[in-house]
Amino acid sequence: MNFDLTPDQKLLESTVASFVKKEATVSRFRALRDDPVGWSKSLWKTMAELGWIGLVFPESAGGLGGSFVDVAIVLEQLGAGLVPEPFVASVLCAGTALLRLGGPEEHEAHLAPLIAGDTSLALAWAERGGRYDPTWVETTAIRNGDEYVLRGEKVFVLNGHAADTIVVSARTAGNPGDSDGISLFVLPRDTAGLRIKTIRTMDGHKAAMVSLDGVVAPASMRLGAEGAAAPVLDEIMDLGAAAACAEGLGVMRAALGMTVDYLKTREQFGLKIGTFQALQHRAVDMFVRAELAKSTSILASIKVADPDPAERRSAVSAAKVELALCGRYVTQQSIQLHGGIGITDEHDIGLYFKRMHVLNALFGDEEHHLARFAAQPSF
Amino acid sequence: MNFDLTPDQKLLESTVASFVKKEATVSRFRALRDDPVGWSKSLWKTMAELGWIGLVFPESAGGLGGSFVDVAIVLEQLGAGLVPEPFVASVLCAGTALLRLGGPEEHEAHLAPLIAGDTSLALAWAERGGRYDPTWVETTAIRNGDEYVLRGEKVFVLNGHAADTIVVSARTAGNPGDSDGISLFVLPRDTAGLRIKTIRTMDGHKAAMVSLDGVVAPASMRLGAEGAAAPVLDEIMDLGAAAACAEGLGVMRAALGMTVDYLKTREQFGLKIGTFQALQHRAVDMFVRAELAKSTSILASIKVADPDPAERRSAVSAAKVELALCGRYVTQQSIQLHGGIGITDEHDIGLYFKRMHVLNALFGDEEHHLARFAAQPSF
Amino acid sequence: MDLSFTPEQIAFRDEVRAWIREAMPPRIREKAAVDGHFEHDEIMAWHRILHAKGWVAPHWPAEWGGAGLDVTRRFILTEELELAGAPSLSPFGLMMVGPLILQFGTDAQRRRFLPKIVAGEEVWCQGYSEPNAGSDLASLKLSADPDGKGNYVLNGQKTWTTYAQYADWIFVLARTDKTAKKQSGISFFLVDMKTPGVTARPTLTTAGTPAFCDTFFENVVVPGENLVGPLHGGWTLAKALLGHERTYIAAVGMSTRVLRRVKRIAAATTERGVPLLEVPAWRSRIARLEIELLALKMTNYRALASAELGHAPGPESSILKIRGSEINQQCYELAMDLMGHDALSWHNEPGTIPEHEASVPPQFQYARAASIYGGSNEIQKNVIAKLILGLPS
Amino acid sequence: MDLSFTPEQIAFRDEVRAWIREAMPPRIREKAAVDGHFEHDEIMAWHRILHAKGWVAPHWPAEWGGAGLDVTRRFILTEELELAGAPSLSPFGLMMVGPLILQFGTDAQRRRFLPKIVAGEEVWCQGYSEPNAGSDLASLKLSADPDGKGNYVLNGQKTWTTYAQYADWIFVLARTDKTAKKQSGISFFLVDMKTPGVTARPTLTTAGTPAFCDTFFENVVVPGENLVGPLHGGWTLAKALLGHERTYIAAVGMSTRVLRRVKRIAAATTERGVPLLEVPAWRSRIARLEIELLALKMTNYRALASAELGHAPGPESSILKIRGSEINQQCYELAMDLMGHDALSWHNEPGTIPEHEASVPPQFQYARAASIYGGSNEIQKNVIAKLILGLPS
Repeated sequence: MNFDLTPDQKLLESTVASFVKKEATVSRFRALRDDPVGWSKSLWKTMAELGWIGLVFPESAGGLGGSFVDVAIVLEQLGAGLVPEPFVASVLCAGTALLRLGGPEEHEAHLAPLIAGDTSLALAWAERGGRYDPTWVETTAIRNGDEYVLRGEKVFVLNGHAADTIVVSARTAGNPGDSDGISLFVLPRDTAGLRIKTIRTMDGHKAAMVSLDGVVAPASMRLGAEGAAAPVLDEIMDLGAAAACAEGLGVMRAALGMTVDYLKTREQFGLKIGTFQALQHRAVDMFVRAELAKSTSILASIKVADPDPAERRSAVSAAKVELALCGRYVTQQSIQLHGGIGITDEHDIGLYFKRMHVLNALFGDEEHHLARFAAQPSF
Repeated sequence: MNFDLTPDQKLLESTVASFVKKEATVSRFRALRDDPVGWSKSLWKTMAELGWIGLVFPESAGGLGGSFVDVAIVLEQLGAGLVPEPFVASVLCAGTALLRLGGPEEHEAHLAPLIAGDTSLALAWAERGGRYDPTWVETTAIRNGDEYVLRGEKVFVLNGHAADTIVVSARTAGNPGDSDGISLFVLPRDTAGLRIKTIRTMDGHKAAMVSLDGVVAPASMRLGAEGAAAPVLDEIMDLGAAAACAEGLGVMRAALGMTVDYLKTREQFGLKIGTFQALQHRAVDMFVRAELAKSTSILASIKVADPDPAERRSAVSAAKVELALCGRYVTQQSIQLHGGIGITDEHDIGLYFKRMHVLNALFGDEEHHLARFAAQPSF
Repeated sequence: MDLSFTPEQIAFRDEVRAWIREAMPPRIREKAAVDGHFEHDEIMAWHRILHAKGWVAPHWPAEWGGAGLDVTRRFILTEELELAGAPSLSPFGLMMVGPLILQFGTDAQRRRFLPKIVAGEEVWCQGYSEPNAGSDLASLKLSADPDGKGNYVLNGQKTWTTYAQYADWIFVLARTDKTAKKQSGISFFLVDMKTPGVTARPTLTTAGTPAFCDTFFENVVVPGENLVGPLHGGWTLAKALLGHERTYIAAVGMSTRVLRRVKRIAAATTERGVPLLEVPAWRSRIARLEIELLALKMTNYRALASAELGHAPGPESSILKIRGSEINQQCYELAMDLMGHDALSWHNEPGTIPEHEASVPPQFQYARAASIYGGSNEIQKNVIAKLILGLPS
Repeated sequence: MDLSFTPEQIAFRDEVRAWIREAMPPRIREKAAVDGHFEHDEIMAWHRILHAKGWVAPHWPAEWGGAGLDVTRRFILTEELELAGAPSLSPFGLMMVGPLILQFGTDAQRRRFLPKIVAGEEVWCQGYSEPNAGSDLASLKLSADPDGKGNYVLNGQKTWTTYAQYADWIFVLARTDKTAKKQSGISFFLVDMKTPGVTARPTLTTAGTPAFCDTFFENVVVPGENLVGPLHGGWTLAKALLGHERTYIAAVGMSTRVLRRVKRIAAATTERGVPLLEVPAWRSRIARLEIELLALKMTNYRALASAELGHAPGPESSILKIRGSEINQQCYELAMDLMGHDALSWHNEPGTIPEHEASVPPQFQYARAASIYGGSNEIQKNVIAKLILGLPS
């Protein structure tokens, strides 16, 4: 048992941390909130050059063959800096779909330019009626000779507004909620009938609502065997949830740090407010919560790669529940302890509160993962 | 809208309060913990003479025709003094059953001596498999001419160990869980085949496990029409729950008062510990909780007499949930703020903690009433 | 004890309901139905409608434009307005400076200011907090120095001056004696926002709207007649507000409305085809919050009934602010959680998410302010610890 | 990062399990299966069995009877013992005074005391707290005055001296210099409980059992050789304990065992014929607690792994006491709630309620002590605020 990072991982951590501090600051993010894309293509390229985008892909696909633990290290730092570049959407969501279900040709076509930082991707899996269940696919893909015709609506597609290519789930058989019968299709953003509407999200990011209005996709755009994508989507949900936990750690750490600093400097009644015991204990409760979430996040980042899906689900769901419990508490109390300025847009602490709420919702909220945890055989 | 007590009610309140302070003290209760009965027959007689036992019964049955609000006033004071006399078991449980389902003959035979303080009663409704559901009756009463033969087991019968007469629920038709088919039988404690085993309960009271081992009961011992007792049992559950809320208020008030006093006198680090802000805020949270529980308890004590069962259930269930939330918090924190002495049997605060836990469990716990609240048409 | 309204009170409630249905303009009604965000002009339009009915200042004496209603009717009116989702009127004139002018002002001040507050002709804002005087309000530094001509000259800055960008007047606490102990050297002034040297700079909130301003005072000349109450006696006025009956701060009607939306959202949102309202975990969570709100509502009734009988605000009223803000936050949080992905939507065009959900995300954000403004919950607890529990300091 | 045990560690775990199965006497095994309450003689019997195996003091150096195990194996051993429900050994000799004698004692003291602790031949108790020195331990008043013959004479009272009624020896903090600042005038003594003037009076706990005593000292003569560490330097010893690796205080194994019982109770308890384990509300509550326990367990592993690498206890270890006690309390509370009426049963004869439930009510009561003893959770938070977060005082 060993929780220490390897020397390489420590180097990675400090590299990302100093990069975020210098080149991906919160004030940069603030400016990007008004940008139609909301993130920077040149910074994305730099991240690629530093090797972070290719980190988790196997060498056979042009990556560095790193582990999810390595990714979690990157994500924690990105979370602390509120970095909006589409890492999760491109690498963990669409990237994993392409990696697992695509062949060398798809890897070459889509992963290579991604790893080079020349493109970004998105995965459109969520539908209005399905909440956090990726098998609730009402979108249909009806086969017609060598082509499919896709019709349906996808909601809250992370990076859908900017992605060069969108991987879309559609039902080639069965009914919403069935595991069997879901296929993934790789659609360039300019595909006819693919309508992408950019929306704003609470955390200052952008995303897209995507309609498929009779999109014609040649069978070659289907990833893997027909109707067999559900297990990969299930894995992607766990990767996304584990990523949210890692990023959430960074958010909590930053929010706690800012709050403790504020307690040390803000004066009222002639005293630093950090001398007031009720506020001290609140800060301690925040600290305790952040440490607990760190523990389960570590567990998730190791177990998300477990070959046994039940082990993977159990650990990730536990971590996502703990993230919700802890992240919510830490960021709410951050606002409260900042007082009035915590409610202003000009102070950063509110941005962390918002980002944490989004991370709680993405890839399944507390109730979703609580039920899922209790449904695993180990419970 | 008016929450003030009437002058009569104020008088009642101060009478009970000063009685408890003088004659029904916590140290008297301490001594009774080792007594096989656990309460005092002479004090019971005095309570009767003061009119409290007959308070809620109609004048036609020899009572004073008071309201449940009057009863709640008495119970709050009894709760504050941890008075163990069997008021709820005799008056609200068995008493209500006899009042509602019995005729003038039963009233004369059983309620008159009760109101005089010469007897005490019990109602055996709970069964092991039924949790808090009074319709879960596995005990059978099989009719045989003019008699019934009763067989079954009743658990945790409040005052069952001391009651002169026990009212027992048994099934004359149907299956456990059915509302129809439940009848009540009035059994003197020396009835052949009625086995009463005294047990200790956590709060220092006694109760009984009761077996009916082929008890022969003449049909005249059945209360009311055959199989029709369920609505009265449902009402009794609400009376019991509302009583627990009222008594719980007294428990909370006393525990809060003792704790605040302790904070004002105990010194550590050269200061009264009540100067420490974290403990001050804890005490405030306790105070807030106690006030909230008081509000819903008032609601329950008024609505428990509502002719519409759904209104009654909704208000009582809300109050019982709030009691659980608040009573638990208040008494747990009472122990915590007392520190080490809170864990000793010689300090009273632990007795309040225990009594509160018992009140939370009696007549349905938090989960039971939460589900019941959400099942009412008004939800 | 009696929980029921009298027949007369019930008749009054029905009258209020009927009137609201009729009097509310379509545009406001549409927004009210989905708890939309009201713009300042909409709020003032509603103010004038209420004023025409005589209900804009129900707690004021009739001679100054009050409705001549007793405490319970006032409460019924307030609750019905909240339940109907009517715009919340700006409290600074009606609830704050107005009552203070009534209690401490001169007749001339009353005649000058009160009618215009009631009529909605002059809008007020509050100048209490400063960047370094938040919870510790008495450490405020805005200075008011006599100019020898009967005026005072104000210099300094106020913060969290909500809606100052729309206000005609501001009431401020200012330091008139720098040598006295901090509570003792403060005075209460009324300042015309058009006076040269007053600048209000709106601040964006986390909800994405400019709810409050930083307001700067640079050599602002205020005539002596605009001093309310005694010179150096402003702290008494600041404290007096706390002694008023303030059952409205529990925001029971508002939270009731949000909880109604919570149920609507829970009924309309499905997971694998099942409405969340039927899923036990969500159902319990809603039930628990409804019970907590009921406890608050009953506590509010207790405070109200106590005020009705002429008692001073009792211990129950001190907890209304704490629980009111907590429950309001929990209601919005529950609504957000039920909404799932929809909760992520932020100021998008109509139709992006269902209309009954659209206002939830910004309101969820702004709800965090409820436990901070008007004396943070921590300050409230300090007060209860000291004044009610008598704990030593 | 690596969460898995090595094959050698797994083999060790299997060895421990097999040994426990074999070595545990039937009477203890029966109680362990239902988490029964162990009497002092049963605890000591188990102490001797562990001693015979060489596992009684796993964290001691081998030359003094330790097991020569590394941190992880020690943890595995502790966890397996807890999971098996084995009696908890008295910590006062093995965990507290033993390590202090090792670190601060003379060779003579080590030789005199350590072997008898390991062998279970001498039972120890702790004399720290006094009636007026609880959270504020340094204000203790038990006096130790030199008699001029090389002895010290002790007068005063200690409280919460757990199991003093069975103890042969007590270690005490006593005041040797009344003029010094309060932490500076304290010394650490070992006192034979048979010394004239020592009286232990057992106190009943709320669990209904006499877990601790008030211990009185009346002119108790203690030879100078029983002073450990420097005169007036006792506070250093008191603090030293906190610096030791204390992953056991999270009581993860114990709470895991209780949660296992929770599930057993939930499966065996029905409502309208349905086991509570299948009822969503209960199932979620159990799941949530299991996740919270998992978070604690992982945090404990982090502390352990850190100790294994020779790091000083990190920030993660400081939260073990707080969360460990809270989760333990929640586990018992959940068990009680699931039990329904059965939870009311109090020290009744066997068979009154199911055997797997019988010990829950008193343990639920005693669990309240976990957030109080060993430095209350409030004191722990003061420490974290100051030492880890660096908040000003």
